[in-house]
Amino acid sequence: MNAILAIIRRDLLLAMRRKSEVLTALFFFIIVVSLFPLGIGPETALLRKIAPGILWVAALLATMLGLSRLFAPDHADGTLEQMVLAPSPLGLLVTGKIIAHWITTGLPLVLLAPVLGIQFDLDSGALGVLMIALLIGTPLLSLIGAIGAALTLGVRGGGVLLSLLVLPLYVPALIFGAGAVEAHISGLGAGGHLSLLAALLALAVFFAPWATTAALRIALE
Amino acid sequence: MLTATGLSCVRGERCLFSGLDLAVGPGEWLHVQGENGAGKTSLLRILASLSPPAEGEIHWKNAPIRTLAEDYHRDMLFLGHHGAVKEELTPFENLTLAAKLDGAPLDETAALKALARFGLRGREDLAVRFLSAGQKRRVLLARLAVRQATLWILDEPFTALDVKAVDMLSGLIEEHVKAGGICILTSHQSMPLPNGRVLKI
Amino acid sequence: MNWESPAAFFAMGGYGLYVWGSFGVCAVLMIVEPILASKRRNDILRSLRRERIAENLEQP
Amino acid sequence: MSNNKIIHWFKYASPQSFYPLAGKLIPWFWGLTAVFLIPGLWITFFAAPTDAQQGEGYRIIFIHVPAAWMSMFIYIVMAAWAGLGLALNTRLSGMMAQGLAPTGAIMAFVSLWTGAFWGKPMWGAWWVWDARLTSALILFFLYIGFIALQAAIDDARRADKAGAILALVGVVNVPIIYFSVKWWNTLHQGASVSLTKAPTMAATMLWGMLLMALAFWMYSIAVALTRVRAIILEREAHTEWVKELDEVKA
Repeated sequence: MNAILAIIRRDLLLAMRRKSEVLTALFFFIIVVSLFPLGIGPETALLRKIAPGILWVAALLATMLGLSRLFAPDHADGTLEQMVLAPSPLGLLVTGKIIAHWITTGLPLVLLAPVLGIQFDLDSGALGVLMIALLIGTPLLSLIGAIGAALTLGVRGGGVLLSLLVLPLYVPALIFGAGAVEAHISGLGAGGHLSLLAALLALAVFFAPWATTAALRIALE
Repeated sequence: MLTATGLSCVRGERCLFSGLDLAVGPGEWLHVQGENGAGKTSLLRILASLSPPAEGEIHWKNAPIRTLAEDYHRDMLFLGHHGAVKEELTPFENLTLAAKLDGAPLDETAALKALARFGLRGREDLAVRFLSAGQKRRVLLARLAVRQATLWILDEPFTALDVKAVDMLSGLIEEHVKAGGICILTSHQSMPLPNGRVLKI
Repeated sequence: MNWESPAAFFAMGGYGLYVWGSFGVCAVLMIVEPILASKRRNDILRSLRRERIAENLEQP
Repeated sequence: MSNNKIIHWFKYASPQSFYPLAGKLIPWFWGLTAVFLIPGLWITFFAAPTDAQQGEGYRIIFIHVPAAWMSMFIYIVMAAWAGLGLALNTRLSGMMAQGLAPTGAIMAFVSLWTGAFWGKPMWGAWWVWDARLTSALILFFLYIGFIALQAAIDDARRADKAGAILALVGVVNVPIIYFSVKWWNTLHQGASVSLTKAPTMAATMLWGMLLMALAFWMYSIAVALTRVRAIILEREAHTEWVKELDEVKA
């Protein structure tokens, strides 16, 4: 447990020291979302309908941006070797890194989303559902993304390959996440979608650190 | 006591070495020598359990390291080509965070003392990126001094060190070995340390 | 037998484009794939043979 | 007795003994492909009657459905080989997974292509966001990802292991993706006509589909074995046994 906290603290400290990386992903999210009304037109009924999908796709892409940097710096400076050789299980340390990644990329998206939702004329109920869906969904994105980041570590053309591997796996998160908001807007209730999203998160919490750990060991061999 | 029997290592299609045996006991140190590409680094990474050998088995205190896993990691300290030093963090942060990961938190005075010992006094709070290559390596040496591990596996520890730091490091290794520790290292320089055994691959 | 004439067979009751478009692409892929797979093996065999000849040349 | 069998199996798990075995098996699988394909095609085009609703266009499903089945089945087999390779560290498993992937990708592509060519006359659109079509598309992406990852890693053993993890992650995800797309589809009231719910599957049709599926299956084995033989040679190029092969000496 101490090891997890140490890793989280270290990664947050590092994120503070290179703020520009975190802010870039955040502004990317803001800009992509703001571009859609310009391309589609200001008709509020249409915007309200497409808002959940656009916010979620933008969140997927913003998460992808920082993903290739999840393990790469640690790999380059030898920290990853020390993590593998640490006396605590690698799975725990990896979980710590994933949590830190979520705090620096996922959590800001959750907090920003309602502000951007207002641009699309979503009402307060829908904004609340959007926030809850992102709160459950963005950790899922970080967990699945970590597997891809570990698999493409130090590989030729890793960044592009990473999106090819990870984006198809993001489909269920996208469907249930955006679906929750849509269901709420159309009056069906978001409960079903949210609980399925939570079930996926529970599955990923068990499975993803294991797969990531195995992939990291292979990358270091 | 670290023993290895019948180790072989394959990289790509090439077999780097095979049938390699070694045994290093407490109070001993081993100098691994060989030409470039002979597999010195590969051997050390295998001994550190970072990569599995193609054949053979490694035992630490009579138990195979495969099964020991974290227990082995606790007794062992590995320094690779890359220093595992974060450029954005200060020497002090690097040292204390590494100690926390090693499961042996360091109090402030001990950390500052270790840094001062390696001539980093006054640079504790400067990001490592502003330090020279030699000073970066000294941050590593400070880690070596505070980490409680019986077995040291050091890959080219003398690289980029000035004469003074080389003396400090050899002193550190000598101290460690005298206290019953084990050290396995590679180096291009002839070692300024007495009583070492040499393994040529 | 369903078909009165070869022309009727190829017309597929007006669905000719779709039926032959499907079967055609499927057939092409299934003919090309084994050819490529055995070409891959022949290529490596050829380079192995060349290596062998080169080795034998060195000896005398 | 049973002990003997185990030894026997492990013997064939080495590339050296599998290479000639595969060479002997390939012609047999091509033969079986022909045995199933010829009556299958005969039923497809001649024995199966014209469908009352879909006319002659429904004959596409005789290749569409087997291709879709094979694309899913091959992915599962690939993941099984991958898991075996991770667990037992056998060299052949990774080669098998690598040999199967392109065939699986082609099957997924054929099922997408024929799906589109069936959909155009039946639904009036080349592409419909139907649950099956969408998950077939994602399965195709997963195959491409697997092939791209293996191609990007130079070290063959690392490529095998990384591919194995990806295949295992994929095989867990395929059903999740399928059900999520299905759920999404019903929510949006998408296409209600299903490709396989062809009206009243007559016995001849079932036979035709079965024969075609068997033909596709045998074809996949034959091609994958051919590719595995090439992969074995590429990876073991500098071993003694490869140098002693008749093909190399000739």
